[in-house]
Amino acid sequence: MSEQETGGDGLAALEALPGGVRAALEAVLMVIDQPASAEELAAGLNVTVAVVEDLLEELRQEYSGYTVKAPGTDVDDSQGDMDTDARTSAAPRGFELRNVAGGWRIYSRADFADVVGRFVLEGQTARLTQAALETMAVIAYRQPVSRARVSAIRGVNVDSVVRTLVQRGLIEDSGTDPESGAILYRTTSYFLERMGIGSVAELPQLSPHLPGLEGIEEFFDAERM
Amino acid sequence: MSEQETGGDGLAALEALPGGVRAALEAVLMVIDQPASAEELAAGLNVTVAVVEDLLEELRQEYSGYTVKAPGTDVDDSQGDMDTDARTSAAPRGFELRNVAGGWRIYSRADFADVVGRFVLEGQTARLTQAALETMAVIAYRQPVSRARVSAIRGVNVDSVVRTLVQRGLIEDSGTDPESGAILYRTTSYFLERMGIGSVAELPQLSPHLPGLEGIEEFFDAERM
Amino acid sequence: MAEPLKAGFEVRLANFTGPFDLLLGLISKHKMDITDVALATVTDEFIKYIRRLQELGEEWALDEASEFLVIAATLLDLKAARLLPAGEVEDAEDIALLEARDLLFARLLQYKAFKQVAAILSGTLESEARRFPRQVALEAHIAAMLPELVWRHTPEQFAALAAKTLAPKDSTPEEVGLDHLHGTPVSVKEQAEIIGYRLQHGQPQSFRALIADAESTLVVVVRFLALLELFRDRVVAFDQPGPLAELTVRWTGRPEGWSSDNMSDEYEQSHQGEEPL
Repeated sequence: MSEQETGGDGLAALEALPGGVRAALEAVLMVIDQPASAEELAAGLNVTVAVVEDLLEELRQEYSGYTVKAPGTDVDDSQGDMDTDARTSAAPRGFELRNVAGGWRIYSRADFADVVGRFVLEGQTARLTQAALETMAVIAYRQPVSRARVSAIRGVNVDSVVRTLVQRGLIEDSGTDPESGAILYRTTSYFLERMGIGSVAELPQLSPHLPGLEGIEEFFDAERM
Repeated sequence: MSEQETGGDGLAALEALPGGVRAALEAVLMVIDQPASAEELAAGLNVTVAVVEDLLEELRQEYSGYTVKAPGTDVDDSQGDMDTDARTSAAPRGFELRNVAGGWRIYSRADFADVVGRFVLEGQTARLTQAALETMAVIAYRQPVSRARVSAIRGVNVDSVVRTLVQRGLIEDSGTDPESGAILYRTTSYFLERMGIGSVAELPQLSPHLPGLEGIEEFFDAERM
Repeated sequence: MAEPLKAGFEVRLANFTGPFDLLLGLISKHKMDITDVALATVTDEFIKYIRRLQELGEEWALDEASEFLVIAATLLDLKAARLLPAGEVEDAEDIALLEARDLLFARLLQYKAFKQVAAILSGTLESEARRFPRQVALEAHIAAMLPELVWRHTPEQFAALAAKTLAPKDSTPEEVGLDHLHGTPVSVKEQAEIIGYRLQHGQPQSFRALIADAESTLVVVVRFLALLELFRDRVVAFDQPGPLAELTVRWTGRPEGWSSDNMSDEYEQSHQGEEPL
């Protein structure tokens, strides 16, 4: 964000190409195979983060069918919205640009899942079992956490379920507990991607489901280990 | 191609979705890795080949910056077109739709090869990571093998590492598993070349390193899914 | 019901993923509030269910079954308390029972909360799975820009790496910490001598004090075993005012007539020929 505050050089060079920086950004989005942050994209394009952020938002809206003014002139959004509805660009595209797990990435639009699924078997993952889901939930909300603690909460041994979740890339080893030496687990950015959220802070609150049990964690920690 | 010559049903169902068949086609094109023929696309979308061919041409032109009318649905287009020319659709997008060797796929626009290349090369090293090497080893000795099996053996998700190895030309797709439908991978001749051997049969036997592991495959299979 | 049951305990449980799940299932079947003390009414069914599992299972996985048994035992306690005439909370046993009940409720409520968020996560994962990320192979003209790969492995090195990678990993590395058991020999006799010396040459001591300098859990365990041995040899006595209260150990043997050589040496014998304990 800092050293290229002017962004002038990069902008000038890219603006000369048909479609300008905006199209260059689209081109980069076509080849990434994992979410890329605005900072990474800005560095690659040699423009400021602010420029990239504006363009990303503009593309996101455009793909979703909101009419957006052409390139640099992203200002009049309020006005643009007025006469937008009936025009060509008002139909959403078949894909969308989303900010997930700390980065931007192109996805096919959920509406077309059935059709797309016929072509893309890859990456389609089997559904998680109930046991895996519950284990996943405990780890997501208590991370970093040992298998022993997850077991204590679920009341059953979770070893094999944890192994499956690791293989699926949804959780990972995050070091060992200094006291017990037990391996601690946390969720991965792939988990965030699969959930469509930016960070674990965006997970739904647990507290509404836990009436009057605010102190329960400490209670169990003391009791269990 | 044949039994759905009318294309009526498929059209009706997809037209009900925002963006219609055109957006559905875009959705598919945006996420497929292997180029797809018009026939395959038509079968997947359940419309006629003629419809798909028209739409493909339309999208191709639109991505390249020619203003094209929206599909059949373009109600208020006459009105929209007035102030359209200077707009977004007149500038080429950062991606293009190309028909290569009988199949269609979306690529980043060649104009931006420099900036895209710079972005991709950022952080790339000439060496394989330990994770990539280990994955390579499993594939070399267990080929043809699916990613799920490699994951099971390595105990971690290997999706992105496998992609890197494919990109590096060390492994390749060798068809799908008849039972699971999963893609199977095998080593390439480039790998043999780098190893300095003539065929995979010349890979050193594992037995001296691994006494008594004949049953290991079954072990992992049984233990996993 | 009697399908081939191979994959483990959870399969036998059919729809339940654990004891709390079963308990919640029974509670909702009876349309009861979790916090209702009448939890005791589901006890019979819970026990019945476990018994059925036991009958079904060829090899009843102790590890996983134990949680069911703990909960069943707690439920039985609660039921027993309900059958007795209601009265004032009087002794430690009543309090322990109340604590057990609260603990069970707390764990049950906590589990219920996680079950609820798991359902939310499941819904999110499912709706998100309808979007497919673009993740395509690099276009040839871009891939051509990648630097030439550095590959220095000889076939032999590569094979060694493959062998290491393919070697079966211990499925539960977390529980395998046995190395230190074999690494540090700790003898019951030795520890008995240490304890015996301290007790003969000092005041009665608490167990806590006796293990204060133990460098590992293993030493604590072995000192405890040593105390049991000493107790059997009638040279020490224990004082403990109540369950889990401080345990005080005093020397009751004759002042000098004891040595660890006279100790019944069951431990040392049973471990002869093996690694030192």
